[in-house]
Amino acid sequence: MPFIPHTEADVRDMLAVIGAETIDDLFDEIDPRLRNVSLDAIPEGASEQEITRLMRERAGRDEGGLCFIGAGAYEHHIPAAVWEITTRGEFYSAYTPYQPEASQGTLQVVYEYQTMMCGLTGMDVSNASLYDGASALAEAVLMAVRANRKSKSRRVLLPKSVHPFYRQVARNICANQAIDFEVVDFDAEHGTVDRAALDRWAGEDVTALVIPQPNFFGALEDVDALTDWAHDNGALAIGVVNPMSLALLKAPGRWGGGDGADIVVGEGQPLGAPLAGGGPYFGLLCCRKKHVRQMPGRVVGRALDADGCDGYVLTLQPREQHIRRSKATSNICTNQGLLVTAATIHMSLLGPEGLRRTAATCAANTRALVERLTAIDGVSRVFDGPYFHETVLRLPMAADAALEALAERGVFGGLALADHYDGLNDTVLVCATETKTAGDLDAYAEALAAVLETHAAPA
Amino acid sequence: MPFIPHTEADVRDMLAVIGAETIDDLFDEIDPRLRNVSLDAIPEGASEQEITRLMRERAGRDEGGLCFIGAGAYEHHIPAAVWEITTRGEFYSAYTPYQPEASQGTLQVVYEYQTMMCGLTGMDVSNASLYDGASALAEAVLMAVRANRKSKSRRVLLPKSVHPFYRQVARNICANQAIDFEVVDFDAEHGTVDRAALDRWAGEDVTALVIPQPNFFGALEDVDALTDWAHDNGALAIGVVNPMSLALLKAPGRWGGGDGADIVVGEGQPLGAPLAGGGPYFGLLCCRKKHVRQMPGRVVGRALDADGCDGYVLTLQPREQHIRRSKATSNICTNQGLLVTAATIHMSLLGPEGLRRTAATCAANTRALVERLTAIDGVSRVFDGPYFHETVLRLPMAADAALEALAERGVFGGLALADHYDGLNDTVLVCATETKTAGDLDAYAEALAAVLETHAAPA
Amino acid sequence: MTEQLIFERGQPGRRAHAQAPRQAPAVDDIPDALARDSDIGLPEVSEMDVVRHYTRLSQLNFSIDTHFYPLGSCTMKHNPRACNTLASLPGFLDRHPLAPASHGQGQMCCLYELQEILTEVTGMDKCSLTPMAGAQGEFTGVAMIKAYHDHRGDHHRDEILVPDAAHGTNPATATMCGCRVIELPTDADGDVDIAALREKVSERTAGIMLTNPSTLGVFEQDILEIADIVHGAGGLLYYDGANLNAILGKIRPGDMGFDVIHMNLHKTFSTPHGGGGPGSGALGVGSHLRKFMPIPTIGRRGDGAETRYYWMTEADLPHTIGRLSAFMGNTGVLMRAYIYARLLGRDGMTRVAEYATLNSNYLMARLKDAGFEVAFPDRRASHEFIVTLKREKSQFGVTAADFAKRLLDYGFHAPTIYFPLLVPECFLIEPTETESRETLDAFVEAMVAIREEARADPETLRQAPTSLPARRFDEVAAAKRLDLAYDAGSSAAA
Amino acid sequence: MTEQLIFERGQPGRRAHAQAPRQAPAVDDIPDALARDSDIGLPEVSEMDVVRHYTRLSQLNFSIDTHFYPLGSCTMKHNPRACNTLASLPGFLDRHPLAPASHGQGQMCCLYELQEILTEVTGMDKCSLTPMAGAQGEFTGVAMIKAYHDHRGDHHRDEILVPDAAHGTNPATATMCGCRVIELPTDADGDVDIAALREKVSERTAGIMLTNPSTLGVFEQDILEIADIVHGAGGLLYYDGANLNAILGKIRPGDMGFDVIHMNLHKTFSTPHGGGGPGSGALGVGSHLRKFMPIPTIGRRGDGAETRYYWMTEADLPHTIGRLSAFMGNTGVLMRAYIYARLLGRDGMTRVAEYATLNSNYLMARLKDAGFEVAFPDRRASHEFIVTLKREKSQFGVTAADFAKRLLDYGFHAPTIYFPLLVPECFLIEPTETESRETLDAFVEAMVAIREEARADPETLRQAPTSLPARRFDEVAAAKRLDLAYDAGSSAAA
Repeated sequence: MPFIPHTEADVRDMLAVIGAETIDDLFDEIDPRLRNVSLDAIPEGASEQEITRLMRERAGRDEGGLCFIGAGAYEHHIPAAVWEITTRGEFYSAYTPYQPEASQGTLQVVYEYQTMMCGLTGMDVSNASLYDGASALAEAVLMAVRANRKSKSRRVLLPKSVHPFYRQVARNICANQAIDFEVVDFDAEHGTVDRAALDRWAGEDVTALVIPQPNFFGALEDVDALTDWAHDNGALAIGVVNPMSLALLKAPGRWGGGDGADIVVGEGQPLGAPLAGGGPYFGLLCCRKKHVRQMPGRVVGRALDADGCDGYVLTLQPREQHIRRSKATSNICTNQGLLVTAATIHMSLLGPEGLRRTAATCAANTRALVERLTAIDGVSRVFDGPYFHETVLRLPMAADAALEALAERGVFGGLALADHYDGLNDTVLVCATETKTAGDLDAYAEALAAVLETHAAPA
Repeated sequence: MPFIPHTEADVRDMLAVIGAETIDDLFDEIDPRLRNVSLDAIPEGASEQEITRLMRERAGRDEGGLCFIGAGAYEHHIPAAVWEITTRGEFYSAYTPYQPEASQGTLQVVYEYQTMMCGLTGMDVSNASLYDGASALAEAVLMAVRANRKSKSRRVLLPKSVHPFYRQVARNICANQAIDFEVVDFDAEHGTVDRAALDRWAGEDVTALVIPQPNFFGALEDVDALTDWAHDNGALAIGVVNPMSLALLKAPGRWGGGDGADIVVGEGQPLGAPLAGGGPYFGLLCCRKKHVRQMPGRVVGRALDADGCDGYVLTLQPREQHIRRSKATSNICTNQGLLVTAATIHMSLLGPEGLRRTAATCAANTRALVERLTAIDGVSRVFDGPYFHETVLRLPMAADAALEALAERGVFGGLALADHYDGLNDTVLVCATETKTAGDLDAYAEALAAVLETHAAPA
Repeated sequence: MTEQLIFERGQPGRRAHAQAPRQAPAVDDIPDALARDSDIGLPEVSEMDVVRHYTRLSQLNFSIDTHFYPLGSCTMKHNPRACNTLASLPGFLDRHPLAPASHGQGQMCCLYELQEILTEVTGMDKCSLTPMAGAQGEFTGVAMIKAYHDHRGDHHRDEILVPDAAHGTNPATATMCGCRVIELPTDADGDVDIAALREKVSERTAGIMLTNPSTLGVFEQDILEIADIVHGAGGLLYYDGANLNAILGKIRPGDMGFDVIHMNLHKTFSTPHGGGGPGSGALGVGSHLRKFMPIPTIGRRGDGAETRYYWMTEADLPHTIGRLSAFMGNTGVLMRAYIYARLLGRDGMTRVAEYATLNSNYLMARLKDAGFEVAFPDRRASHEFIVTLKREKSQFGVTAADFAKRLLDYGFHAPTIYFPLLVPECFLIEPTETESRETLDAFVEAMVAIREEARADPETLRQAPTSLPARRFDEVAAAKRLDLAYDAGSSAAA
Repeated sequence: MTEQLIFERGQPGRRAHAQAPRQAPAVDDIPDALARDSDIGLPEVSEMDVVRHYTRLSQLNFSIDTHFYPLGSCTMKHNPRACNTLASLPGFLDRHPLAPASHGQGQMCCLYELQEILTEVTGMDKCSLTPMAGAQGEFTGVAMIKAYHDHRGDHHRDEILVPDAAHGTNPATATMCGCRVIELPTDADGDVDIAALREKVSERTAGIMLTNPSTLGVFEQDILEIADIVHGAGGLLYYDGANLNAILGKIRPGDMGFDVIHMNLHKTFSTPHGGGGPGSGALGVGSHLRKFMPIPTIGRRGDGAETRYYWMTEADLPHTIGRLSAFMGNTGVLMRAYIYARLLGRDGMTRVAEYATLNSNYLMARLKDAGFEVAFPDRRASHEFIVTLKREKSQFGVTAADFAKRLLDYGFHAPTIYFPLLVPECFLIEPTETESRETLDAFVEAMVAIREEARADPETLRQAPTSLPARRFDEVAAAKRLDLAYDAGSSAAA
């Protein structure tokens, strides 16, 4: 009976207090037809020792490999302090701070997180996080529809240069909300939003324009022009950003000639979350102050206590589902609290200079990788133009086969784009973060050269 | 400048307050000949990311292998909670509880540890731990010499069945204390103290007799008879025990017909300390109440505070070196605080039933291993008689060569005894703790059979 | 004890030097117009500043690891440390979600087996692990119900029945799925009003959202009849797994007639609540809903040494409602749930329901004996139960909130208060199976002592808490004068 | 806030079920006479009981991670978390000390490199890592000095010179090594009295034990002369590394003329103090002492890809003073020191001395400016310095202990008090290099505020601390009525 403290004497005495004969009697209101359950497919309980050994074996199977995949999840150094502190029981095993007096630790962390997010994005307000970057985009779309009262069309322009999974998630979550998602193609040369395709919507009723920066291809969009276009056409500008890139790139709050983006979302994973096979990560969402009451998710605010001391509380709860029920701004009630804690500690450890160095090293490493790889015959960049820390390369063979051969040599060479984009056969999206050494870059180049040579050799 | 918080402005302002021009000026009292240091052999500082990668590579090199070595350090399951709590900053980064009001956490842990040790050993008093089992034996010998005022000989009988490293350490630490260590041989059949060899000292002035249980060979000594012998001859009985074994074996406080052993020491490692290449472990030391003021090391006692509330303080400090200086009971001033914390949590998680099951599983696994191995032609037990969880096997080839060949097959087959005992060529001390499955035991047996077959095969 | 903000600790130029690359390479190919032209608003502090600050902040929290936390409907039970330690092995943490499945078989095997375990313990046909929280699990379930009807051409079915005692997420989710919410009343025993249900089902009924036991702490006695009524009308039943801990291994939602369910793994499977997340809302479906499952779900090919796990995509599930997260949901949370499930095993799961129910009924009996009024005195408690303090309010002028705050001073986290809304001055109390009898007894003693304080000096309660890092907050003022981020320039707090 | 004993939480039969083998195999071949026949006196508690109890206990401590901890001579500086995390990688933790060296090259490489780093930074000829604490390092050093003389036939050299300001371990160690302690007086500047030294050296002098800077917080100015005098008399110099942090990378003991040294890695190399240990007392020796080094020390053979590390034993060091621990000293501590050394690197080490000294001199200057009396106002502070509160004692009737206890209420751990014994009402204050200027300033403010309290109401200090988990203890009574273990039977505390 793992984790159950009851002794036989406890059970006997407790049943006597209840006035029941057996524990099974406590279920006697339930239809007997429901009370005959077999769980044969579930293994017997194991000791922690047994499970430890099992999990170590399985983790060992998944170890190794130099990872050059990005595409929305990035390998970064995470200081040891981050998770040693984050998993302290007081953070790890607490719940939503419903009783603020007994939860100032969690609440202050979130307030600090919100402040850091505002600093990074240049926006006025941040929420306490959403599930991940993709679902945050969906929430941003719904929020934009609520916030843009002048627009009646519920039309959202979604460039193809946005992460394909994000576009799918946005559509799936908004599926029953009568949102009219319109695709905007990208420019074949630069891999950024095709201005002509966008201009087809000029003058129409557009609720929002989604602006990725960097975009899925790693390329830098002309965010000033896109933001201005949105505002000129009565649309809200929704930025989708990689927070790590913001150390080098213009803050969304300063995009365009006006007050910047209206809503900014992004994947928080680069800020302290391990890759971990896909999650948990967290979605960041910031906005301008005038939209704050349309913002989904939890928010923490500063408050005064009965002694007049500063402290922190959940605020703006009337927007939330436990009060507004079917009229809530969203059904979301959790945030990704533990990830926010990690991110806050992570950002504190990096500080502005650490973040800048990390981002610059990512950019420099990717440039160095691209240089090495494009020096190989038949390998070239697909798009020109500036990029942050990933870009698309064309290979002289099927990308899937090349990646498989690379993986056998211990190199995860990137993401093949053929499945996600027509016309991008034989291309891979590659990324080299600050975790890569010059030797790692060489290893990739050598492995790729060998793979291409083998492929080119007559059978 | 890792870990230094000073900004340039800080340095400037602080020097101004001091009235110095540069930091180097602060060293101006020091002879200039001493101030010109080159540290070329030390690498440049590395980032945490770089060191993380390096250490992971090195740790990876040392991974793997089924370990059947015991000989004083034992692989046991350590619950995850043990070190997650032990390494909490408040335990990890605190120091000796000189200010008890600000150290009740550490102090109460030690008091609980002392209580558990008294419970396990059946002794009256425990100290707060010593460095390790071997040095604890040295301290026990010195303590016995102080405590046994009737004996003038400073003669300590040290059976050969005590761990050879413990015997070396005791001699080395007591080297300048004029202790007369006398070796007592073991019985070739049973591997336990040879009663005839011991009786040579009967009637002589003997200060103390060391009694290992189980002894180095894993064999069980006749502790009742040995304890009585000691007391009959005016000697103190110093037990050297494996605390894990005490779940099954008679508590030293109950050895013999009188009041039991006088001093008990042992290696605490089996109680929550990872193998870790040799340490840190901790030495336990318990004694009868009448000897408490001769006990070396720190001790925690219950005390009342100004409000009359219970709490805990370091006590009996007048014995210690920071007060008694050259007349102290020992020069020891640290205990192994963090290991004691781990052990206390570990013992709490196991409880009496968990400790009993673990010890019984160790014993059963070793018996099962011995059965499998002695079923192989030419492999036999060297000693008969009862044992706890290790024993000595004779192989039909040189043990060193066999162990090397086993290691190549991923099995660490035990410790070869030839280097430590004349006449024990071709023997290995083997141990199978509760961490071993039936499959592991089979793997050892198969590997050994294969090794012996290869050896026996004509070249 | 309070702690200044991290921003108030910093100094321009201060750094945690070990935590960034030693050099900053020049990146000179980013056009000026796109480059950062404003401060990066992060604190400038040393590594020790950070460790000390967040360690101290953590100590300001109540948590399971430090306090009894009987927060009704939240299942605040022991989070075994092994789940965290083992889910954090480097082989698992380093795996990129888009790395080849051939190099992730260790983790995928765990996830597949978790799907199988959850399927068995809920009596469903198949499970998917992608939903990232309970609310997303609800969304997924209702979206699948919609997809099911749409697939059959029943496009007009857009009404979701929801009991008035339901969690707020239920109606909010129904709305997000484009459905109208039809509220169902509760009868005097705390069960759904069957007559009202019969009246409200129709050919527009898409389905019903239920949690059983309900938020009132009682098991819905007519569940089989409810299933018949809804199914008879062509609707489907959705099970909100919020209260699954009450029946784990003892009663199965699939056997009750539910077509789709979600499970809050952070409750029933003890993954950490983490100060508000991450959660995980794993999904179970009946065979008729299988083809609508979200992706990615893990499939298995082959057997024995040939076993291979793979990600099911649109190719495998052409009718899928699609992807709801960028990658594989909260994988690390799922790993913790898997480890927990393996530690419990078959028997352990059944015991969760048994001992959670034992603790709940014992605590209810003790409080009743001590003179507190419980909401449904003639019913068995499930894993939780409701005390109403309306008598204390009228007698002493103290509210449930006052009681709750005073409990904090006694070293207990407060139960859930003012929910469900149906019961006035309500405490929803969930002790969970991992608390000992002594802790429950101490809680009763505290409740009795506080009532005595309420009688003798009600101001003690109204002023509570007095022994915590903060006193009661003016939340109304905070919501009016929103201060959601620290402004180094304007703040006088420094 | 106090916490009952773990023994008071238990119930017979309660268990943490996941933490032991599921079955208890029968072991029937242990003779009855040797078998356990009494209770195993461990608590019987659940896993959650344990987690909650020890988590709460931890919160009762002050620590570096939570408080400024300027405990003189203890070097309470930041313990980087990476050192713990990386030293705890499974490959390192699982290694049996007697496993073949061929399967431990990763760890042995780290330890060898640590020997090399320590050798360079101390200016010695060779290092050994086996001593398990500072006191054992001292013992090793003096034992080697004895071995050196004995090896030369100088058996009569049995006197060890020790300054009167030395740590108590120095004379205690000398005694353990069979030497007589000859105490040396201190002059008015805090340096060793050279005239007295000249007088006391003789053909019986085995050596001198010094720490430099001394415990008085000043650098021994005549160190080269002292070395000449002692060497001239045929004695050797032993360096106590307690205060190495003051000179790390800046001045080297080897250059000062020391023949043998120990280093407290838990101080200078930031391995955890752990509530009192484990420490580590790594040893450095001059070439003439090399052959006496303790075992095991790590050696290296070959180069490049052929490099192999091995354990040096008696075979390699026939004159060794031998083995002082069962295995390889506190290996895990050494791994932490290695990681720390690599993070610092060459420049980082020098900066340790520089900024530790800067902080110390700054804090001394600020306290002096604030009107406190420092022991050696005309000397530079080393990494620590002494304030004497004798004036406050005579003016206000409050002691250094009262000041110290009141500092706890202000959220600062107290400095070392009443040591060294030479200075009355003494505070030995060591801020370390990792504290920020703001923290030092806050400490000065607290000192000033407390002095003001002493003036206005000295009872405030005498009653302190009042805000901690405990008030002041009656330690005299505790030492008289020894209660060193909980007795479930007789205690009324339950």
